[in-house]
Amino acid sequence: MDSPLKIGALELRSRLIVGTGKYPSLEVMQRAHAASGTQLVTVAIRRINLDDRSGKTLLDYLDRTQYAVLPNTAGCTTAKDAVLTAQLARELLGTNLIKLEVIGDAQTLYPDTTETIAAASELVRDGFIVLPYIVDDPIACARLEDAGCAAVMPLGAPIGSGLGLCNPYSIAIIKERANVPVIVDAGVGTASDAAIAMELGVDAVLMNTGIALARDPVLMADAMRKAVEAGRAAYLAGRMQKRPYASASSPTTGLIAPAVRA
Amino acid sequence: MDSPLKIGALELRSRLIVGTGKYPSLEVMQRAHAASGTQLVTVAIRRINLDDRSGKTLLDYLDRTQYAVLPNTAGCTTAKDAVLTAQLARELLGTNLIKLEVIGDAQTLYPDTTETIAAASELVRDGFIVLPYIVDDPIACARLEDAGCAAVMPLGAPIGSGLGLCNPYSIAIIKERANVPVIVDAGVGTASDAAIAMELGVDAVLMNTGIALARDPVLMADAMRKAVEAGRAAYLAGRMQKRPYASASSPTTGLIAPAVRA
Amino acid sequence: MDSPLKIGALELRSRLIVGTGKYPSLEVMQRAHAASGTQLVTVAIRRINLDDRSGKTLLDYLDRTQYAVLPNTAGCTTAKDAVLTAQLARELLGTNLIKLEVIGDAQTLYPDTTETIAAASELVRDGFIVLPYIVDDPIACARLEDAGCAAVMPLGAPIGSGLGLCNPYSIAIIKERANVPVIVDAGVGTASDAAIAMELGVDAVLMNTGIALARDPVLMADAMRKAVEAGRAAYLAGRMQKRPYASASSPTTGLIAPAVRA
Amino acid sequence: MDSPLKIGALELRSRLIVGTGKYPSLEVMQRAHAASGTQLVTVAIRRINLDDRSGKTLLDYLDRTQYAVLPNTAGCTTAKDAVLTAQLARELLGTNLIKLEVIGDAQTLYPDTTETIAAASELVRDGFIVLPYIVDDPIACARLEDAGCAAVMPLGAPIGSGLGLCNPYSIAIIKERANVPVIVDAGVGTASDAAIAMELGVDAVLMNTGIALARDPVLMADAMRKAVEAGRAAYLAGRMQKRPYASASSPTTGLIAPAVRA
Amino acid sequence: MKTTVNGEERALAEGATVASLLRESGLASEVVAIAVNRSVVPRATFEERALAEGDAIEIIRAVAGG
Amino acid sequence: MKTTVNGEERALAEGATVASLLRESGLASEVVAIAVNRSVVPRATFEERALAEGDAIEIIRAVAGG
Amino acid sequence: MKTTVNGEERALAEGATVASLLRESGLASEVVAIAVNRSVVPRATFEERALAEGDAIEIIRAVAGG
Amino acid sequence: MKTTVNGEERALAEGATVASLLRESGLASEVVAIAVNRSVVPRATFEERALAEGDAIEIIRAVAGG
Repeated sequence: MDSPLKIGALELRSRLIVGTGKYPSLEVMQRAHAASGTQLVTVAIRRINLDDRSGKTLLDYLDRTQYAVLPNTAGCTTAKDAVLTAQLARELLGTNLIKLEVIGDAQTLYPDTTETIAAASELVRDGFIVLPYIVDDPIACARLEDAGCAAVMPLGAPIGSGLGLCNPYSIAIIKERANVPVIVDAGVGTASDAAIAMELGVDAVLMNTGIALARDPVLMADAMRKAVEAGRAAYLAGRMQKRPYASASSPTTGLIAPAVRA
Repeated sequence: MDSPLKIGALELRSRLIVGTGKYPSLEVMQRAHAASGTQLVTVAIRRINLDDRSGKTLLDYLDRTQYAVLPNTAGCTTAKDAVLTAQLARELLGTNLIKLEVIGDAQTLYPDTTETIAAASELVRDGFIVLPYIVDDPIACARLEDAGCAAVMPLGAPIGSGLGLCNPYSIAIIKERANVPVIVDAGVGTASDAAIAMELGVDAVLMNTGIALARDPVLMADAMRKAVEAGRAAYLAGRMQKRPYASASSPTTGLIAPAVRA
Repeated sequence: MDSPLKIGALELRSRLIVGTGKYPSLEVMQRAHAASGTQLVTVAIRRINLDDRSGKTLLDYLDRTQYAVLPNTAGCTTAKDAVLTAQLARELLGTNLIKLEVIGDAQTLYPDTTETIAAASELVRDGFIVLPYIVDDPIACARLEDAGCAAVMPLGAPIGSGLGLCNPYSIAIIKERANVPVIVDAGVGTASDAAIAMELGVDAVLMNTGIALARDPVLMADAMRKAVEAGRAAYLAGRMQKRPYASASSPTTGLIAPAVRA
Repeated sequence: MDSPLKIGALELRSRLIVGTGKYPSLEVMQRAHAASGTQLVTVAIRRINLDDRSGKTLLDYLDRTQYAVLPNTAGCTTAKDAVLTAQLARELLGTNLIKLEVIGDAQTLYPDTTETIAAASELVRDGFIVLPYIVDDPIACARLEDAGCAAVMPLGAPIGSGLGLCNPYSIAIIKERANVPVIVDAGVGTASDAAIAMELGVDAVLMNTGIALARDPVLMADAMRKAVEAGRAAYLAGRMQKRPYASASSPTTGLIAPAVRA
Repeated sequence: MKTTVNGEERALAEGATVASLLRESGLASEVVAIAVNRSVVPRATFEERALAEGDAIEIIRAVAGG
Repeated sequence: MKTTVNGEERALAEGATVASLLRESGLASEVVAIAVNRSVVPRATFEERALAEGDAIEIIRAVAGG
Repeated sequence: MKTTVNGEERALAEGATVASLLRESGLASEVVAIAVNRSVVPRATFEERALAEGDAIEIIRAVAGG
Repeated sequence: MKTTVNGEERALAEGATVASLLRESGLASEVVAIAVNRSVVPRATFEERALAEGDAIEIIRAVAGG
């Protein structure tokens, strides 16, 4: 039996972390969350619209007895803003978990390494359990670990691109060298992408668009759950060695007498 | 709900077909079969060893009420020998299912296309339900379909190599053009390989070494079951479009006021 | 110094074989041929249009003192038609070289293995030097070698697709096992595709669309010439071993004293 | 005709920058440099060994009328040490060119982004023409460009690994967004790796181990020269569009009458 | 007095508090978090936390995101 | 009389049948299939199927394979 | 007499030969190759090679191709 | 007086200069660069640049590297 993934006080049996964005409806989101088997979902923090009196809000669709909430600092471009956003999230949601995102560029949504490290240090000092989104750079990940982050979350590909793991090699190096959990964040577009990530030995996968923008998000959530479990099991089972040549699955002796060529 | 895979009279809910070779023991094989959820397992046909009075045989470890048996013609190098082996298998096992293998070369174990087509035609005439192992060649697959085969089974990579799908492109073309089920046979080394195959839309995956030679075959069988289900579900769910650029999962407006740069 | 490639009586210093189809104009083709450094160019055989009295023909743009001509049987779907087309080509062009193509399917243009082997045997008996276009199947290539072909020409990807080598692994196996020259035919879309093919050790590359449909065919022909030479040289030079880890290019000792951290 | 690559006062017609490390001998290095056609070679800066009175030194093997010298700060782990090393190099070699390397980790030799940016800013202020080695991160590259670097040099793979471009996608994004030359530094193991890099549109490739540790470094240097030229030409020529399906290179009409099937 | 709420000017009565602002905005205090001049105001102190001329007030909530 | 069983020479008594061969080989008929001179002998006919001088007999069973 | 040339019906005068057909078609013999009823006619024999009622004649040339 | 040269202790005569150190080390000034206490000494000033008790001297050259 696999051991649960520990992040701060959380003990997660599901190694799939999912978002709440871009779903056709909050009802579909709710069913997709159930199908995914996730225990941790991300939310964003935004100004309330004072003119909009719409009744139900996102939190009405999140059963917090079932799902822990992971607020993010998406959209922030400086350490200062990310820190304030995290503090507001903590006050709002009563959690010290934070998915730290400090974006360096609005088009690629790649993180700004220097600002992310600065924000991480300050948030750790302030008592947060920090899960930073970061480029797939072993050094940046090591610096974030040194800063006291509870995990590192290198990107597999740009947010929302669905390109899969563009560089499995760098993710493997990061995992090999990390002393905190490694969570692949962003890039997963289909089930095999998630399986490939888990087979590298990473501890979990975080995704949003890959599920939310599938033609059938609920079915894709089920696919992602199975893919994460499959990749994890394959990693633990220890795959066969690759061989450059064929090797028969059936005995090579005891064949019937060959027909005599005319 | 996915419809079952129909091959001849069989209706398979599991899209994973597994072998019986190379396991550390028949007991492990039996547990791996159970973990895989398979409903169809392959066996080979060989001369009995007249000097060996060993008690239990392979069939004692196959509950045929649970698993349909798919005999193969592994090791045959001519249509004639493959046909006789198939006829012996039918008499022995009381099934007209046959996994047709006519090997062209003992080192690569690639099939001989011409001999395979000749054997398939004769076996179809003789009332067999023929599942031929074949190279990943859309024309060879079309000829086998014309010959009346119940499915085509292009190789993903050499038997026992565990290299995964060396050419997903050719498998996709084969599936797109086939009017019979397409089963990827050989090459799967780990869970993501199976998921990738199923995401291409193929109807099933057949494997042996990938499970039998894993460090923990039973756990790998579980991984393969989940991976095949995950890949199938992802195919049915319809994956998101890949994007060359990032696309935010969180709203891009409503951010808090940025800190004033000192 | 590399030895020339021998095919029948030909001794080719250039390992790039190019087509004559799809160019914006025959003048551009002529300049592209010169830029490519090729010594062997393919032509097709078609019925003459009795109503068309256009003056210059393809052959007016091929200096046969500079380029040997390799007629093809493109479009043929049976051994019979391919054989007659080859015989007409020989009579027309005074060469016993033939690029044998027997197409199995008009959409994929994949070859029909069984018909190709049959045609090859007959053409060899009839005194032709046969260069067959074939699927990337080591067994089909071995059968064609047994039939007496002067080379085998496995496809890298479908004709005109520009997808590059979809399965470098199968090409490598074919080269490793062949006793005649191996020429990658079809699929090359850009220079690196040609370099990758040559680095596998194959003896030459045949291409048409990759040059003819480039925005600047003459410049691309130059690129292909260099890429084929580069790939060949790299193969002969013996590449470095890949390493999972970094290895410094500069000395790791003799560094200046590190700054004292404040 | 391609325009030369301008870096500071340099105008380079060759887009291949090579190192001086790891060669079997300085004589072989000298011949490899000539074969590579390079105009810019890197050297390292180290303490002189006071006990060693060996006669000839590296610089005796570099004809500086033919090759510009690019000193590096290899081995430095802090901005401070990199800056001092650069200043010593400038005094020694009379050049304000510097290949900035600030290593984050001795095993992966990945750069430390934060320290590299700090060192770059100081060196630019001090009048250097700074070419920083950096991770394949568009944001880090943008920050270095903002700091006034003359080019950015993202890694293709770890130094000395020969793994090729592990993430062509990130290199493409970096090139698309950069306003200074982009030079792929590290990772090239064979000719096609260099061609692939240049086809992405990058301005040059820097390599050392791929040439120095080839079985025949001089021949590999020739291969690399041709590969860089081939990739550049292919980029400028504009490759054909990839097609999912085949497209005939020969006319599809005017075929001879098909043989009548018996 | 003049203040800024979520980036827009807003005139508040003298003596306004965070709690009074929420009430007049029709917002339940448990679905929002508040920062005044970039420091977070604990929910427990909404009633007593007085607002002053020129205060920059942020009222945020949780929304769908990844 | 001389026969070949699974590729090895085997002398059988006159009047030997497939069934007698199996009995003397200690093989249960339901775990094997038989071909004589490359044609399959249906299990139902093992008793009556006589063997003759020079017959090439194959006795096969199912084994582990992929 | 009726013949087929490149798949189209063509009436030729009695005594027509491959050479006469080429002349009346305005084709130089060295730029084409000829098959009659699926066998190749050597160029050297174009003059003497008589054509007959019902002959299927193919006249081909080299064109651009890959 | 005590100094450190390339990390090793080295006793130098009073009045030693960078130039004298190079001479006694048998080094030609044009193949090296020098830093004293982490600041670079221009080659033109080697003669007049006096060394002092406790100076940390780096003498570097170019070597093969990538």
